[in-house]
Amino acid sequence: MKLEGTQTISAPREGVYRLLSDPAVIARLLPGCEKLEPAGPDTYEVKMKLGLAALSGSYQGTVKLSEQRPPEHLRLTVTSRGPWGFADGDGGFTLSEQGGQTTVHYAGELKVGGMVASIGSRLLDGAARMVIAQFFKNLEREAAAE
Amino acid sequence: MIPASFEYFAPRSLEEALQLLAHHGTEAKLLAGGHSLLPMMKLRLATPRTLIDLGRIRGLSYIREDGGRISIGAMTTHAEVESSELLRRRAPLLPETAAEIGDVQVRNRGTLGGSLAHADPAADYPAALLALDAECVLTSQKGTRTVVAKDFFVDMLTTALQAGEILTEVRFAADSPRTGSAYRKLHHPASGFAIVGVAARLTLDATGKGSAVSVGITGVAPKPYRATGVERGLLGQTLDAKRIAEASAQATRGVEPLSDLQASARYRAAMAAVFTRRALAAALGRAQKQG
Amino acid sequence: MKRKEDPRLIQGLGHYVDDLSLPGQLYAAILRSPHAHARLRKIDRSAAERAAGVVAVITGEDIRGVLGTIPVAAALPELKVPPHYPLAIDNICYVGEPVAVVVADDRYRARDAVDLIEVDYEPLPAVTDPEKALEKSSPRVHEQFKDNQACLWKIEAGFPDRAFKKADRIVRQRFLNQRLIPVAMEPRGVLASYDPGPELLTVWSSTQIPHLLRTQIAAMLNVPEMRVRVIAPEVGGGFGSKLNVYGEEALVAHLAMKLGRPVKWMETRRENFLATIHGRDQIDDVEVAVKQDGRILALKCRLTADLGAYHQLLTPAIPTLTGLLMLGCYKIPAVKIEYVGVFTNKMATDAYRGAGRPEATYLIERMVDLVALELGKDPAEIRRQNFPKPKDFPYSTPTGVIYDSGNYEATLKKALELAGYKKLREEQKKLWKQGRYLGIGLSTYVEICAMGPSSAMPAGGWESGTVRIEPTGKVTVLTGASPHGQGQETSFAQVVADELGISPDSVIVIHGDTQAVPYGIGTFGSRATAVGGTAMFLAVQKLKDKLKRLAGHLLGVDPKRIEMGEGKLVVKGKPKKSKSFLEVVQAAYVAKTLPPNFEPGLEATTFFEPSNFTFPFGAHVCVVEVDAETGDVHILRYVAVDDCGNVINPLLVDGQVHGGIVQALGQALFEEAVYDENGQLLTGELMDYAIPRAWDVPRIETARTVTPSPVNPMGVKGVGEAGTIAATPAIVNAVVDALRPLGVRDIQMPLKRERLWALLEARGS
Amino acid sequence: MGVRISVKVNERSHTAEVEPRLLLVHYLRDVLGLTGTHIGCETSLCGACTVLLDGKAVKSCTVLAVQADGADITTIEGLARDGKLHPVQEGFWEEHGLQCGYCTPGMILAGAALLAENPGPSETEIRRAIAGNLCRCTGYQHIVNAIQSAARKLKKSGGRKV
Repeated sequence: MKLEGTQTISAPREGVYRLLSDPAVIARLLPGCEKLEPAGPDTYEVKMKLGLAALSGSYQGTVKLSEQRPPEHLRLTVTSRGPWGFADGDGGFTLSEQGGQTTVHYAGELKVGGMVASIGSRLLDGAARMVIAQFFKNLEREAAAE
Repeated sequence: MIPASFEYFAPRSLEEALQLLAHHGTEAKLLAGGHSLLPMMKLRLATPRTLIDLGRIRGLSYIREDGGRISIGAMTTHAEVESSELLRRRAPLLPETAAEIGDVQVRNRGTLGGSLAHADPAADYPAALLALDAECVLTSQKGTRTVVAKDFFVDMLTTALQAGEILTEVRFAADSPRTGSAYRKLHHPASGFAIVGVAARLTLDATGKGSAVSVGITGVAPKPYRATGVERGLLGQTLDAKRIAEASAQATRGVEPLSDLQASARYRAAMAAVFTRRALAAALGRAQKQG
Repeated sequence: MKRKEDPRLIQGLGHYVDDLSLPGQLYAAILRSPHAHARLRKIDRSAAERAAGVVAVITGEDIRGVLGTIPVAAALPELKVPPHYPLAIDNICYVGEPVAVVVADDRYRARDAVDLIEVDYEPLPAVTDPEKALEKSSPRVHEQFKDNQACLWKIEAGFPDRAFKKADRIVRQRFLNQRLIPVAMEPRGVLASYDPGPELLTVWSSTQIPHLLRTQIAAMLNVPEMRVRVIAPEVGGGFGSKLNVYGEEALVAHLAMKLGRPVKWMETRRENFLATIHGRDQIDDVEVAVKQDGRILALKCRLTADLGAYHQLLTPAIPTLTGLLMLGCYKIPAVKIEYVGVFTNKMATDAYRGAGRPEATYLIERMVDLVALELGKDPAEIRRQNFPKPKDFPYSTPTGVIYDSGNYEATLKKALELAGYKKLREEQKKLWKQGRYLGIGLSTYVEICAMGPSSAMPAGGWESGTVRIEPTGKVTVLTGASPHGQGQETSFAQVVADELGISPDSVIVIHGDTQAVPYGIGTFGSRATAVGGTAMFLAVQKLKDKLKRLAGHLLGVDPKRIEMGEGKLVVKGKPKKSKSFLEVVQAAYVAKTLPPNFEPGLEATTFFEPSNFTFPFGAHVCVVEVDAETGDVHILRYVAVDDCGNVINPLLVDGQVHGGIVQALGQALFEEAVYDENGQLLTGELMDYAIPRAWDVPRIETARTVTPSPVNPMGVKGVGEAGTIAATPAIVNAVVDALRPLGVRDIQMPLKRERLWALLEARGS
Repeated sequence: MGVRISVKVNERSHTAEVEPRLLLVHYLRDVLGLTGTHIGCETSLCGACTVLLDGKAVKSCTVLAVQADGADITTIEGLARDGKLHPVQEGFWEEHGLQCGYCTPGMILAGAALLAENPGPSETEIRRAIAGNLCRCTGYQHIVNAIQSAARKLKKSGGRKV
């Protein structure tokens, strides 16, 4: 499933970039992330609890940062697996600034497997949107708090 | 096919249920009819640690009218809504919608409150609740608060229910004279959920103009919504087929339709317009019949 | 006659596999891969082994060298056969492939422990598009093979290239026959028990082929076949999906032997979607050469079949049936078919109701309509013009089969009359003018039934039948056909009772137990009555001869003068001179006054080998209206005129036809197994995969013509698949016909609303 | 941790200690041995597990046994009374309303529940009423005929309570 979109954050680009590349912040951006620990260069192990009302589950996985070209581009690769299958996201973030605001363009792909893929397809579009919206909402909040 | 283990409570009173809910926090799920929750649990997409069964609490299942306001207890089944003489007379939109949910067996067990609290983006009831301008009564140990339907549905599978709250009742005004309503739905061929579901209610004034028009749409977006663009195009206007068709074109204004295997966003948008028109046309016919 | 099966089934007294329980029984649950293609790096089962109630956890390592591979019984040139283990050993090749089995003391705890197994997969690139899989750059499903081509099979006859040069027109079309999921209402299930005293392994399985299963799992388990008993109890539908040998059957049997306790496994619906065979999945690139007058001179087809990751029992053979039947009920003198089977990272395809023949009928019936469209002729006319005439039968086709008997024009005529074809066409013109989309679709089909002569069947094409008249005059019939819903307990009893002149209530039909019934082949390919029924019919004849001989002896007349009927054996022309049926039967057992050299007792077995397949045929007419706004298809009429030879029980035949048509309707309108490009099955439950419900289905109008088959003495042909074979193109032809004013010439199945809506919208409806 | 439940099934009372997650269908099949109720899916879509719970058709795979505490349940085994088949059972037999028989118990109970509420249903009403029960064999036509035939019989005999 392709994911692409643009979000505007009311903060300068350097700041947004710093947030997006800081593992401690990423842990707060990823919805449901409970734990994030280093596990190699630019790679982190994560524990997540993803909850959509009744549907909830614990995931473990990795977060990897790559293609880091401050302050304009970086790539985030998230893998996760749990009892209902796996969900792997991989996407590039491109940041541009205008009038003190940062536009974040993201483009990537989400691969899900197992139970989530075969029963969740009806809800997948909406769920992905929700997670992304949450991610950027958290980012906005972090930026505001800086 | 087998749910994971959980701790089970069957409180006998609402107070007891609220207490349990407060105590167990987010690890607990409420069990009403179980027709949203149990399938998810059997697939282990949901694995709540604690289940609080509301089925033993007396007094959560009722349909009554008081001074033009109708109130329905959260544990009222779809079948009870569907067959309620009171509702058929005073707010026929809701029974018409209930009749479109799932199948007979599902309607015999599924409840109004359970369905609303689950907030499936393709559930039928939310469209009707929006069109009825209903209020949801949320009860917690701190007391009750009411949330209008528009604010109750927050996002996909997400409602305004806060930790410790139980949806206990739904209220709305009974139809005033010269009111017509209809629910029209495009069924998902497998699950029966709404690919598009449109609930319309309109009231005509003495001159045949729309004095109140409301349209609730489900299935199209991550959460159900009021088609305000459509409503604005009809309010205060002399209603006829042509005007309804024009207004219905606004059915998805301001929303980004969902896309899945059965229906792309483009098709959903087009069907939202078609079914809005059909629902409104049927509602108009019914309102005129009363005139 | 009412069915003998029904009293138990309508009272909940039938026993399907999951209804059986044995003392000390354990339950198995299976962990399956969420990846379509991966290497198995490590499996940590320790937590599962420690879990409450768990008795054993096994993985591929435990069966390496212990259990044999899942068999494929199809001989094709250049067939590549990858080893297919009941549990994945090193590699995973499709989502749903079994990775580990947990055995516990109850099904809840077995299921719990599955979640505790940790598997480390190394995901590999997957390929799901068969055409991409044939490209050089494609990931290989099986590393040991140089490419993903599983097999190649060709037919060429009657100089097709020359015919194409002589053609006035060439009509081409690509058809996608989408992948389907059989969805028998009862999922698969296995219960196995080993008795170490007599060294007897008993396996209850929801199968269509108990005897073949016994032979195959004995081989997989490396135990002598006579130490294995397979029982097919009540089977809740098969549609080909249980015409197979599955890894779970061997695994559960193996576990029962290993653990010394009975083990049961029941498939969940999700597993049924992921890991029970799928059907169809062909791409057919077809071209036909036609003359201006409508005669079809030749057909060429390149058939690309997506076989999935492994072969199941008949996987690569199914498309060859498409090849054999591709010319349909038309006299097309030249043909060229090239079939390429392809491996992809999906579940295997295999025989699903019709097994290759629906695909053939679909493409030829769609093509004939396209020819009519191209030439501006009525599709009924093109059909008539190309039918072989009654005098042409038996008719040998260029694909090498001999149609036994037929009168195709008669069924078409009857169907058109019943439907009121002429009037419908007039109505259609009127509605088109009003912007409404009425369509009329025809399908004139022939199919290959009564599988079949052994020369054409991988494991023999005969069937066994035993008839035993008990000393009390009651009759036990044993049949190797193993029906599962088709009602042979009734129709066979009817035949035997008719032959013996007794009441059907006095006849019981036993099937599905390898210990009771002589070796048999099973129920599939509409063969139970024509082959299994014939075996039984011939066995009855042997007993009739014996009874007449004995009666003649008792009455002191030449046995040729004895007639049977109404519970008596009577001397011809002397109605008073008779012996009751029971008297003669008892005489055979008491054995005191037997003719010389007369073997006591009354039991006979026949193994019947048919000389040919049978070829039922018919004409279906479907009338639809397409909702111009939504693309919804409303079926207004459905008329089916079928000719399945002689009919034993009309109600049962109607039931088969109705069910078949509705399954075809499922394919035409709703059903589609969708895999994403990573090999995930997106339609993995009944929530997403629509099979027809009562309200999706029209009332079906049936009628028949009767052209007996010369292949067997009862003149029967078979009807189990006719509806499914015939109806898909009838419905699609109707919908395409409805949208003809928009210039539509083909629509890909399933005819989803959105697909039709897009056509309507694009052409400015 | 068990929960004590008491239910009446086919006129007989039962008491048992059950795990809260035990599904009603497993209680009926595995604990009481009433295997006439079948399981065909896990998403409440197929209806094979339909039973009557306090007279209403429900899918027993989507009800916890603990939810049925105190309830009166009828399964297919309890539909015939005093050795006499229920008219819907008779209808299925006479009209060839079944083939493999797997969906049949659920289908019959759905039909019986319909006729208890609506003794003279139209064909459309019948098809709507059994839309929650999937059958892969019959194409539904003979099932519809069976329910119609039962309705005619019931009308003649002046009705019968399920």
